[in-house]
Amino acid sequence: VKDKFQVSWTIYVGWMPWDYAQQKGIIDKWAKKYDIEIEMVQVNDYIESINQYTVGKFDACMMTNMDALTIPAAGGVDSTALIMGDFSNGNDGIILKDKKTLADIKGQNVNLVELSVSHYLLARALESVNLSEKDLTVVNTSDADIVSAFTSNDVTAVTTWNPQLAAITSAENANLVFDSSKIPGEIIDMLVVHTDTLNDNPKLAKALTGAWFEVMSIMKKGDKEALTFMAEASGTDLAGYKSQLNSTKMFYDADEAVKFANSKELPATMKKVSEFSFEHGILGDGAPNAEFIGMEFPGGKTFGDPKNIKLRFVDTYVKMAAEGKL
Amino acid sequence: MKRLMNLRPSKGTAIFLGLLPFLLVAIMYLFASDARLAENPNDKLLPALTTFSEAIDRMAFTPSERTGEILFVQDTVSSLKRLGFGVLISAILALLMGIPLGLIPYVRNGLSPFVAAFSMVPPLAVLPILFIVFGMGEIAKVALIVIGVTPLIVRDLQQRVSEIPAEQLIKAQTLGGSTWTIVLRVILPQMLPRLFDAVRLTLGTAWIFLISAEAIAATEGLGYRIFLVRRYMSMDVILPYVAWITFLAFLFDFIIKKFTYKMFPWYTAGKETK
Amino acid sequence: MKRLMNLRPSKGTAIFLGLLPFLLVAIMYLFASDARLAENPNDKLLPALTTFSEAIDRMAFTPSERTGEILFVQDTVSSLKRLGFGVLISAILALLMGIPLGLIPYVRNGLSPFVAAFSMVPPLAVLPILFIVFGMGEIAKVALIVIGVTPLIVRDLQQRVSEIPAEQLIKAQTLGGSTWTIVLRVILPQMLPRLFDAVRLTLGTAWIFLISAEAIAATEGLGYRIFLVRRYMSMDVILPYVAWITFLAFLFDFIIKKFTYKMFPWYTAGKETK
Amino acid sequence: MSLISVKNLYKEYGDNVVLEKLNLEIKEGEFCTLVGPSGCGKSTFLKMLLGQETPTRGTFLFEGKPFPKEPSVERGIVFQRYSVFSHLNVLENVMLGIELEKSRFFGKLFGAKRKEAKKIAMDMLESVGLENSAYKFPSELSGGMQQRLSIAQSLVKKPKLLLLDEPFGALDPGISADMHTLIQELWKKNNLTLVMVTHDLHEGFHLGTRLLVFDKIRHDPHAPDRFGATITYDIPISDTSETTLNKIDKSIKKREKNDN
Amino acid sequence: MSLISVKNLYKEYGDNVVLEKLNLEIKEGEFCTLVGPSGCGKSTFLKMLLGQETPTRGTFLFEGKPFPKEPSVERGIVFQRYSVFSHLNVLENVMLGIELEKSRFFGKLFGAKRKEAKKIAMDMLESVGLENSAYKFPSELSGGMQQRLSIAQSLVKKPKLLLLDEPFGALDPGISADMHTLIQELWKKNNLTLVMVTHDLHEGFHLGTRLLVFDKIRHDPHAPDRFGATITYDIPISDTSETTLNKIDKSIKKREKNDN
Ligand SMILES: Nc1ncnc2c1ncn2[C@@H]1O[C@H](COP(=O)(O)OP(=O)(O)OP(=O)(O)O)[C@@H](O)[C@H]1O
Ligand SMILES: Nc1ncnc2c1ncn2[C@@H]1O[C@H](COP(=O)(O)OP(=O)(O)OP(=O)(O)O)[C@@H](O)[C@H]1O
Ligand SMILES: [Mg+2]
Ligand SMILES: [Mg+2]
Repeated sequence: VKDKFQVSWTIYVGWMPWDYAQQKGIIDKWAKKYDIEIEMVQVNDYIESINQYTVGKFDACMMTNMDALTIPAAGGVDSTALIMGDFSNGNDGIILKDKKTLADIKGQNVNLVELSVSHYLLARALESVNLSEKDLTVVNTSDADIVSAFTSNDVTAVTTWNPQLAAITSAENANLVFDSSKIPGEIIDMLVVHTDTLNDNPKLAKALTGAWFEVMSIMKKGDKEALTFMAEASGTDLAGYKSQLNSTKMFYDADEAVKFANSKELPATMKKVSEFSFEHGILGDGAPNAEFIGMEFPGGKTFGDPKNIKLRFVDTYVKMAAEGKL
Repeated sequence: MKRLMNLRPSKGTAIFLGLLPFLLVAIMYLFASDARLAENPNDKLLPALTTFSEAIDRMAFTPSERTGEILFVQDTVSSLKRLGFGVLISAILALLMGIPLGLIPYVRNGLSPFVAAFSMVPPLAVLPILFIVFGMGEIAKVALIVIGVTPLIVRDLQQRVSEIPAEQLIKAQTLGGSTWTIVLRVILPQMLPRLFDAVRLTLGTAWIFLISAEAIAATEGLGYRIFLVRRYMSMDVILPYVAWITFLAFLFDFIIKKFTYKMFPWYTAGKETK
Repeated sequence: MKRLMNLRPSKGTAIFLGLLPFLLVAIMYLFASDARLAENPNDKLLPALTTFSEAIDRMAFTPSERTGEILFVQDTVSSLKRLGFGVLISAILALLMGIPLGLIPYVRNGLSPFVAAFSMVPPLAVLPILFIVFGMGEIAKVALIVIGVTPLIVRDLQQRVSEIPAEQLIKAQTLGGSTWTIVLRVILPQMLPRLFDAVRLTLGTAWIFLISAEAIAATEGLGYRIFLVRRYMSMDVILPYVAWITFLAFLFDFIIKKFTYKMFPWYTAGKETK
Repeated sequence: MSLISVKNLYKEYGDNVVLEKLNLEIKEGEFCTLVGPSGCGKSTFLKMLLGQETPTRGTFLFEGKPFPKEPSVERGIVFQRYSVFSHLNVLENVMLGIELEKSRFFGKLFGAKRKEAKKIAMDMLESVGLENSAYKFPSELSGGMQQRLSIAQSLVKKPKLLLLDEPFGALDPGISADMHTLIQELWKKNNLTLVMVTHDLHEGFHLGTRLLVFDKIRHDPHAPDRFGATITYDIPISDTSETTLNKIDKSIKKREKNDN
Repeated sequence: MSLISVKNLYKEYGDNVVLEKLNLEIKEGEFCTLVGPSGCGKSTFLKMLLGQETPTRGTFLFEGKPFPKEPSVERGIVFQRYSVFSHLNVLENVMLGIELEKSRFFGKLFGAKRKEAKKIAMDMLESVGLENSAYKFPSELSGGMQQRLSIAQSLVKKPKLLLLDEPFGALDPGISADMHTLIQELWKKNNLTLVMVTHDLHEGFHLGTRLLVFDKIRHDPHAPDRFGATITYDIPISDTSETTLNKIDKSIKKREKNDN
């Protein structure tokens, strides 16, 4: 049992509310209520943030469902997805230069962050046109440089997320040929906590969940000041931030979040993700098959090896928020 | 007709010649920018001068709505603090290691291969370990600079110490110096100006590491800002920041050089001047 | 009792002392790794030796299932090609610029301030412009190394050329040399060994830029692999790669040094040896 | 006709008058030694003879024509140090002068031409006594041998005028005596015109055919740079006696003490 | 009792025998000059006197006790160059010797003690004629002045034995004459024991009270390193004549030619 916690976050449209909550004292308010201290640490490098969580530097961390599986869970760190705050509904996309349809991607070099959700999105997109990764070449490109990379003549196809996606789409010869709204609910942005820490300190979960939905209610009202604050922190303006929100399905109400956590699509999605990860060799070197890492869902459902459960999805605290018990 | 190598421009010509390439680059920029903007008025790669002045006004003269601070000032102060601490710690560590490494055979034999090997490790490749050891706060950023820069300075100082003529060291011993007092009165004072030179020459590397560190974990700083707006390709912010960094680097180089000349007149007396 | 500075270890002691810190680090690693693995057997930060050997076997001795190639060899070859081309081009450019800058007053006055300013620009901050100019392929990676390293070598060579005693240049003129033949017969041959030295000393910087370039966009290479596997924190791959890079850097340093001594016996004769 | 004629020559650096009202005629075949207190402008005068510096005012003719404004093959030079090329061996150092002239583009000869140049250079090395060190690098030579090499380098160009700026100043006394013999032999054999600056008055007295003493005749204690040096003694060596030597010696020493 | 006694001393570097069967007694107050062909081991012998090197075999006593194995304050040294500290001015260079002794931890004196040290140093500077340059840095001094400074530095420690290794080898001839006068004055005034290596036989003959010549007596042309040098002449200067000088001169020159 401890009373000081560190949570790392990264600049991304669905996670900016955390910065607002921190800066405006909402986190502190909720932490005080439960008699603990919570520090939100901004880490610019998304992977570094997860890595540091995985090695135990942070108690909780923001990451996508796929990264939660392949980094902490595959690294043997038992983790729990405490809040699923949103899913990408167009926030990730594939852009071709000049060409107009997804099938034209065949034979091209595709610049993207390898082994990330972009890679997953590409794989899902290729399935839809009966192509596979063998039909093209993936070029690992850092997310920070992908916008400028697109301006280079060598680059004809990219897969990326927002805000880079929007910056690239604004170019004249850029055509968005596929985006995550075609696979809704598969790229989920979550708050992940070490399972041990969570079990020992339910207060932490309560405080974080409470703070999160307080900000959600502010955003739901479309509070201009709050949105401007988040926009500026992410390096853009109100209009830019709003357009990013438009392609993000935020669960402003706790009810929605509870529903999503209990949906039967969630295990199906995680199965796909697990298979993709296994095929790309990122489930861990010892993984004999895609079921190697077990996952647990609300209501006791599981996927994969039940003796090796490393990733848990819970609705306990979101439900408390929905019921106003926090 | 004189040989080309014997022709010397007059003072006025020299100044004009010195400015010429800067002017050419500026003109080239304006043309390229115009051409791109004519094709696509929203092009972000080479913004027009007016776009720059707007961005500069926003960053350097208007307080941020979010924090009420002037971002540009805040970024500069944070970065310079990190750079300053990093370089200071590196310099002190380098003195503490370089002098024994150069002077004392036992230390040299024991540590020299290790320092040489260590200086070849690319720090950017072992970032996760560094962040584990130093945390994600200010210390980590300073530490990255220290780890990147210290081995360079140490090796330079070690080399310089071992170049001190044996005659001087023997003379100092016949004057009654112990190893300690010889370090204090003979070696250290001769190494100080060399240290300043070494710091000056590694400042470029220090900047690279500072920018890298800020791109990974920071909430303000020159490197952070560039990293942040790079995702939107806001060249109207990036280019002035780059110009500012270049200017600062130039300034420090100049100040340290002047300071060294001023503080250690005997040091420059021994150097070739032309 | 002799002064510490006069004590010299025997040859055996010296070798032992030299190995000691490496041993200590290895032992420290083993303990730390053991401790972490005892807590979480899947911990990836400090893998056990067996995990390393598995990873090395997978990377260096088993052909990749996807491409049928040995990844480690492929990565090394790609990186060394880039590094080699980058350094080669830098060296040639530096010779072409450094000699006129040091020798010809008109060139010095015209370009010296520009080169000095240019050398202060952090290349990583102006990547977008580099991408436009050099594309995203191999050329861009080589170009990043060239841009990062050339100014350093140019400034060094310029300095060295201007340190050639005026007496030599005058003597050469009285022997009937033109500016061109003096460059060819007097300056260039004296600058070649210095060039090798400068290349050697900037190799560390070249590696940093290579790794950065490969982190930005690549499909193979040592830097690429490190950044790719960082996504799932495979320290069992990263650490051997880092060790390998360190070893290569060490090796090149050594080879270039030996080569310079061998090729230019007169060069080292003038230097202090101790 | 004189090889060099100097009339009413001034040399100033900004406000610093180094040489003033210099008048001098040097005929072909003369061996002039040049002494004077430190800083009086001896090297500056040599630089003007070489074309490295130009006079501020006055007539300054070489073979009746204005002095070439930059160093050229007619005038050879031997400095106190640094005038041999450390990256070339002894033979190559001497061959360089031939190669630079014969190969305008590469500055390097090949094949038969190279062989020929090598022969000339070897002969020259023999005449300065370096034939056994032809394949050594300068760093392997003693100071005296380096100076011999520098002389050989210059002589291979058969200059009309050979200038020497304290050529033996950095040598051990025993060795410089040998060098004196050598330079006198070479002067006679090659029919050279020589101008040699020296710090050592005895050297000036015993070498050469003519002694030139540079010194200030006017001196403003409050502005030491206001007046320049000029020629205070210009005597054929045959005329010299111990008393003259002592007189000159005293006047030079006095000036050097004052200046410190 | 002798200050230094050497009996049957050998010095070898690996297979290279540098000195062999050396026997020598030096009494307090002597002024020995040491000459010999280049590379015969003069500097090596001086290094042993200094404690920088140790003999391979033989008896080697200082005041009847074994020689200290590292440099110490009893034995001062003046090298040909590099033995003054370029970062200290002239006065500080001389004060350093006092400060290092009196301040065991900081090597620096403050307040009254510093004033006292300064006075001693100033007196010393006066006796070598540098009182007017006390606040100059060594780089501003001529070669001769630097050597005077180096001597002053050593003398302030009042060493029992002062060693000089070609102290005037790099100076202009005129200046080295002045230095000869100085060193003789200092020797007499301070009651020093002096051992001075020199390249210049004349210098060896006219300074000092005793001349030591080092040379090889056995020579194997196929293995030049096989035999070492020893003392071939050991004569009080009063005994010397021009003929002795010429004889020694010839023998040294011959050896140096052979070795090249
Ligand atoms: N390039 C220059 N610019 C300004 N002043 C100069 C320059 N070269 C020489 N001088 C000045 O001219 C004067 C004469 O210098 P020069 O070197 O000719 O003396 P010198 O007689 O050769 O002395 P030394 O015997 O010490 O070699 C000195 O006062 C020197 O400061
Ligand atoms: N540290 C050393 N290791 C091996 N050999 C050495 C060392 N020091 C000197 N020698 C050898 O000892 C011999 C004598 O050298 P030393 O310097 O004493 O000669 P020297 O008489 O002083 O000559 P010089 O007149 O040129 O100064 C030389 O053959 C030299 O190569
Ligand atoms: Mg001069
Ligand atoms: Mg010697």
